[in-house]
Amino acid sequence: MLKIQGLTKRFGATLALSALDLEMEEGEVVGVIGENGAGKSTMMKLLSGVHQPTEGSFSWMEKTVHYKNPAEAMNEGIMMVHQELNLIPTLSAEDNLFLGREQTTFGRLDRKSMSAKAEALLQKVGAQFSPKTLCEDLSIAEQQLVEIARALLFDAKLVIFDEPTAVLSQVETDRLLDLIRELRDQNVSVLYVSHRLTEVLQLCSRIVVLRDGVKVGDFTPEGHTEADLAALMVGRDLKDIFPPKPTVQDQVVFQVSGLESGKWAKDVNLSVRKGEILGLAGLIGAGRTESSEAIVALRPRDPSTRLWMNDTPVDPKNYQQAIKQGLSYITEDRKGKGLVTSMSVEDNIHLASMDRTYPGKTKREVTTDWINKLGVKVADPSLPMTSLSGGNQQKVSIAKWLATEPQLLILDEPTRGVDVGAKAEIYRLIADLAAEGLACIVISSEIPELLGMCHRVAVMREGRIMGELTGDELSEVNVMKLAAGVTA
Amino acid sequence: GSGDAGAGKPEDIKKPDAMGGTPKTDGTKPVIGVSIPAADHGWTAGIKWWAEQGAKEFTDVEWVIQTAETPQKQIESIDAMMAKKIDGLVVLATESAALTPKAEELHNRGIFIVNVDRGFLKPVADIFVAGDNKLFGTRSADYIVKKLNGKGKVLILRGIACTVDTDRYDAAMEVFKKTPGIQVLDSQFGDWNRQKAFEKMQAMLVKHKEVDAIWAADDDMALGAEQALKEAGRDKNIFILGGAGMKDIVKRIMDNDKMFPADILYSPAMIKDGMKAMVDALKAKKDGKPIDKKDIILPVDLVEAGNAKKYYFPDSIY
Amino acid sequence: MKKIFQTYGSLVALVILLVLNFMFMRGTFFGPENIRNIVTQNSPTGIVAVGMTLVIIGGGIDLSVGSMMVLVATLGLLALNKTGNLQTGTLGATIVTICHSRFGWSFEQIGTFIAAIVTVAGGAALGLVNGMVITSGRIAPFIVTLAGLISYRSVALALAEGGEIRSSSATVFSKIAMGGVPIPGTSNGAGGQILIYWPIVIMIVMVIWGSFILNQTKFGRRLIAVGANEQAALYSGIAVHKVKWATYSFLGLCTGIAALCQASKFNSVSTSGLGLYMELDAIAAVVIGGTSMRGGRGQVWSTLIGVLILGIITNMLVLYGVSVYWQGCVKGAIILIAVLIQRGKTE
Amino acid sequence: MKKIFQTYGSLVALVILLVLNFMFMRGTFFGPENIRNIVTQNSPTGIVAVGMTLVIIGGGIDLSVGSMMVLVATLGLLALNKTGNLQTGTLGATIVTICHSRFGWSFEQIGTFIAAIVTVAGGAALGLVNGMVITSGRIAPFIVTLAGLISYRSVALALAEGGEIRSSSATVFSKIAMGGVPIPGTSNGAGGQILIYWPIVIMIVMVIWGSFILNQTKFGRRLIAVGANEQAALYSGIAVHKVKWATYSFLGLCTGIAALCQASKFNSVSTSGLGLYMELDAIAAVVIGGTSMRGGRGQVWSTLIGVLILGIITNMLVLYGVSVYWQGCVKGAIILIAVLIQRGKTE
Ligand SMILES: Nc1ncnc2c1ncn2[C@@H]1O[C@H](COP(=O)(O)OP(=O)(O)OP(=O)(O)O)[C@@H](O)[C@H]1O
Ligand SMILES: Nc1ncnc2c1ncn2[C@@H]1O[C@H](COP(=O)(O)OP(=O)(O)OP(=O)(O)O)[C@@H](O)[C@H]1O
Ligand SMILES: [Mg+2]
Ligand SMILES: [Mg+2]
Repeated sequence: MLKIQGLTKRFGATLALSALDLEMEEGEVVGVIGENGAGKSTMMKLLSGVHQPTEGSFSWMEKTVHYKNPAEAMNEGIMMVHQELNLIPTLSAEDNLFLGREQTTFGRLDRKSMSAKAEALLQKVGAQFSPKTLCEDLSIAEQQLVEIARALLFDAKLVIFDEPTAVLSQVETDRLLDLIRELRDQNVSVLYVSHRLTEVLQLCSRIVVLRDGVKVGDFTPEGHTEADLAALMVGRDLKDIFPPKPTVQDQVVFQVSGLESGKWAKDVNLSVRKGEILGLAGLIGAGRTESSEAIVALRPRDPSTRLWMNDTPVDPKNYQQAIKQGLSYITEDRKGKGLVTSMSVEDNIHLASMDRTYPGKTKREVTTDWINKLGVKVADPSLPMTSLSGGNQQKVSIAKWLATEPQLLILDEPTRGVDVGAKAEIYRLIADLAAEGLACIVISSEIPELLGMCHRVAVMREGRIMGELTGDELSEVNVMKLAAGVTA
Repeated sequence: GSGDAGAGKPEDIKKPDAMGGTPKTDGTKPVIGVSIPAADHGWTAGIKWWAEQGAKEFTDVEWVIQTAETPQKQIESIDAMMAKKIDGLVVLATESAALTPKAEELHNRGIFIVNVDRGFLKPVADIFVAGDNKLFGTRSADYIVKKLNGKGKVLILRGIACTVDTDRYDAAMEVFKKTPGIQVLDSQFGDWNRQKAFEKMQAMLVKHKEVDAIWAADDDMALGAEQALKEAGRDKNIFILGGAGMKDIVKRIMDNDKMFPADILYSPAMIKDGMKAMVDALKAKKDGKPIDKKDIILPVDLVEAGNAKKYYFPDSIY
Repeated sequence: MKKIFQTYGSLVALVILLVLNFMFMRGTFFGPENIRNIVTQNSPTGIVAVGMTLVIIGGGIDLSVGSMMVLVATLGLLALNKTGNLQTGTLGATIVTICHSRFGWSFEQIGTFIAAIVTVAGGAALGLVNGMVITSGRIAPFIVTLAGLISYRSVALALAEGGEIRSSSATVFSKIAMGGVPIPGTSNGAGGQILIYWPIVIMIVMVIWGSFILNQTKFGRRLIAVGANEQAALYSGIAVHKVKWATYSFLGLCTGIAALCQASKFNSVSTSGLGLYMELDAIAAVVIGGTSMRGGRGQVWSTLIGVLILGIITNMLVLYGVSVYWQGCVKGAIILIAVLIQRGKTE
Repeated sequence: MKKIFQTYGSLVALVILLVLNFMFMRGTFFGPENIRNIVTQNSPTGIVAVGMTLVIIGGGIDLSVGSMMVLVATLGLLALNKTGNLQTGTLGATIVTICHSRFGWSFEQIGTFIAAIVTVAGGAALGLVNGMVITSGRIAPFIVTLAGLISYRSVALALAEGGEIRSSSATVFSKIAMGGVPIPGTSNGAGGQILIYWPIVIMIVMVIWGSFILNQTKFGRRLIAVGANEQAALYSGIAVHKVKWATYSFLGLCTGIAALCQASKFNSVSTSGLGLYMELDAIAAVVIGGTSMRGGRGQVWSTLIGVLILGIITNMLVLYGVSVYWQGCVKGAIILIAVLIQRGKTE
């Protein structure tokens, strides 16, 4: 079906993909893994006509093809779900599904027939919302479901998924994996990119590993473990992914009681001690993001809400005040809200703490300190953020907030879209920070990482805290029960 | 242009029309619209000011004064005046051809029209207060030729390409071309604007080292030209002829300023003349006398030191 | 509630204006002729604003419409005036003569027809040029059309050698703007019925057409996509360039039609005055109608309301006798208030 | 190579223009007086464009600068003319009298001083108003400042009754624009040396100040962040509103300074003509300089080059004797070419 020969792509000086050879049969599901910046997305974008190869070529259905744009690839049955969301916020879910491939009768949109198809398809991927909802009113996860449905809309022969599950919770992920198996049974080929190695092992009939643009492995999953894959990706052995949990001190750093914010936070009570890592679990749409934003005054909260920092009542009116009082929040939307990608690494690190002065140190020295402390891999701090991989970008956002000298750090999905190697580093970093006395709240949709990292896990559902788990109670089953609202 | 032809049986102006206008019974004042170009440079600002003076002076009438940047806007404001049920219209057209169809429409409804300065293409005005921009051009060029004794180099500052400008410019050029000793070195648009005229004149002065006279299409630009001459240190042995009778210029003519030996009168007070004609017509009608519909020819006089005093209005804004 | 304001905000603003007029002006404002006049005067702006709505929804802007208008109107009138004067023996002359003798068309009719074609097609062509420079030069639309704003009028000036071009057609050409459908039961001053002039009819047709394009066709979906997120549109297999070409070209077409109406109404073209500030009026109308300058969101019908609001304001300022000096101030304030109302920012 | 073009593209365009002039015009163009003229004429635009650069980098735009200019200049001159005429016994009169007797300032000097303060502070205040309406009304800058464009001039017209305001100061006030630093070794026609007028000096100071703000201060970083990604700026704890207020206010300040230069130069203000189209010139200069209309990226010094390019074009059109009718066309084309060069799109 698909035969790739010597496919190479350069972006200026970067060699993103180097002489890749690969063959794929009908109905095969091939997993592609690799570190951030290994060239996975580049490879997929070449196949789907977004980029054109610098060298090499590939043939599709027995004929060599050179796609100039995505439209040409689509016409020949190659569909791609991109890593970044690519929906039109001002159009409804169903309009987005059919975008570029609208059905018309006599030049007029055939809404009825499109609606019917959209409804069926969205149900199939497990969407709970109406197809008429505007995409801007959907959560990130819901939007991802629309993206997935879009790839399934027409009879594609090859479907490329680039990290489709990064923003999905367990339930939705499982449903997607089932869908992909269904596709396989219909003889559709699938390329599947993910940082979640468990999924890859479960799903794929073959696994390809990329490192620095070069294929370093191509094998069937039998007899391989996650640790093997990780080692192969990173090029060295990863021992314990999770560092030992630091000791919690007595001092309660942060406390909130009766947090109310619209329909997204209802009577939320939380407290974190010095050196403690509190996990916040929940299904997608549980209101964890909104609660956090309400705490730091990025979103209005009800005046009845009461907050304490170190037993002193505080009431930040805006984010600037909250920051001064030692609160900080790292957003889940790194690209959209977290970083100014066109600015340099250095500027981004200082962006939230420009009022701070560092006697006896230059700005550049401070920057270098942070880069060393967090292990950001960047040649020159004056390079723009766009030249960094996802994991390194995340480290920069953490540095940005550490530079404000916070007492409480809220991390929203800190490992989303980050490769295993970088994940391990981020876990270690959070543990180190806690050990230094920082109070942390970690929001994550990956339950294992909460279990591995946190002293305590609070579970949210529909804007409420359903319960808190510590010690022996910390298990995937218990978290899921609370998150799903199973009371028994 | 001719303002009037056959349209003037007294019944015609026996108002009101089918716009549903109530006849003005005794005691209520007639409503008269005054439609003029927007004050986008000194002269048009002068028009506006004189219109207000007229409104203050002729109190027997309720005046509705409106300005407009473009023919389109002028028609809009005339239509709005119609909704206000005006009994007559004094109009100085932004562009005469463009306003002709609208004037014709009003005329057909029997609205009494006084057309000021720029004549319509069809005989639809009842009274025409005629300006003559071609004469403006001819007179000013004639003066320059005479003053230079038929020999010299001239720079030209035009306004914005529109009929007023082309009329003045073409007429002046005709005179200059007829005189072999006169050399027109260059001509540029100064947009009726002092700043723009200044900039264009600076550039022209760099290019042309010997200049004897400057012809400017109006006094605003003449002042811009003067500024450029001063800054270049070339304000000797040269004179500027502008036009329109701006008070500063007239004053300097009175004071025997070498830079401004003369000016061509084209006074914005003409709008007040038009309003007066309208008032007289209304009065005649009320008294049952025949209306004097003779066109008024506006003076396009040459202002010189000798007669300047007559044309000096220190209180005018222009 | 907020949603309603956002969707129908411009309508609310319009209704408030109308109610104000009803309370203070009654018959003077609401006379059929005054209403007709407001609509007629603003129909060229309306026609241009339909195209402008699509361009702005597509994430662009066009500052060149006013200058484009004067250029294509000039071309149209030159063609009209030429028709009677063609050198015998040339192809054009032959065609004209054939039309004349075979179909019994008068030279004036043929000229008017040719002028209409030249003006409208010229607009579409210039619009296409704008679109192509924007896409292939990858220059911001603001700059490309700013260059157009400066250039197009200059070409018109050069063609007309300054000043003004008058149409050589005595009656036929002006019928385009001055003919129309009579409204039953009304009477104008000159003994006939009040006409709904063709430009009004054309504007309504264009609004319906524009709305249809935007809401009922593939092209409309794609346009919204391009305006909201150009990259996503590209990834969805949309030929972004072509969508832009078509949109600017459509705006050019609208501009051409509006130019024809204007030239016909004045039976002449003033190269310095025609279309001046048209771009600002059209853009203001689009925004007052609630279309976002950021692209991806908007409606054509609400632009029509924006046009009417602007027209009514101008009319009101005259009716209420606001001093001409202060009119600009009042107008600016009302524009802001209208935009605020349509945002539903009533908290 | 491409990088160089992108960074220094505007400089390349400028050099090309200069070389062209050198080849064809030599002394005429390169005479110290012509160069000085070009720079002087464009210094008000340059001063405004410095502020406009910051506003555009911050993701905004301001169409109101031309009208704001005429308004604050009018206010300044009114204040100047009033100073001599104050009613005795009022506070103002007392202060003026004290300054007069204690410091030996002439009434003319005091008036000039007051006029300068009023004009510049007025500009900053109006800019702040723009900024506050934009942020608290959450209305697109294009619309808010369009309303300003319409309103501000209207207020000036009303204050001056549509005409011109002449300064009552015979010599002192005009020194602001007509005084300056003599260039050694030159001579003007009147026997003195050619002066580098104060507006040129002020423009250079403003460019340096603007560059400093943009590149060397916290505020500059924040401004770039706001322009590049407003959400991210908000989520980084930047007080986005305040950044915008400061930026529009700074532009207002620049506009006030430019207004002062203009009013002083002509020792009068023509309310109908001053500042007309200033917004388009300033924006064009910013973009030709290579600052992106999308915000988050740009330089102040390259805007200065944009201003010079525009000024040189206008000057060249006269020197080369380009037909007056075609000048607009040539200017439009050169703007496009300059933008293309600075994009490095020479492939
Ligand atoms: N448009 C581009 N311009 C320049 N460099 C690019 C571009 N796209 C990708 N790169 C570079 O190419 C390399 C491979 O990037 P790619 O996006 O393919 O990585 P990836 O394997 O998908 O990583 P991730 O897991 O973070 O998604 C990286 O160094 C990246 O910075
Ligand atoms: N601007 C908004 N308008 C309407 N609904 C919103 C908006 N923002 C969020 N919501 C809704 O609020 C709920 C909670 O949002 P969100 O999905 O961010 O929660 P979360 O628990 O943070 O989930 P995640 O796992 O994605 O972090 C969802 O139902 C979402 O659709
Ligand atoms: Mg990727
Ligand atoms: Mg969330």
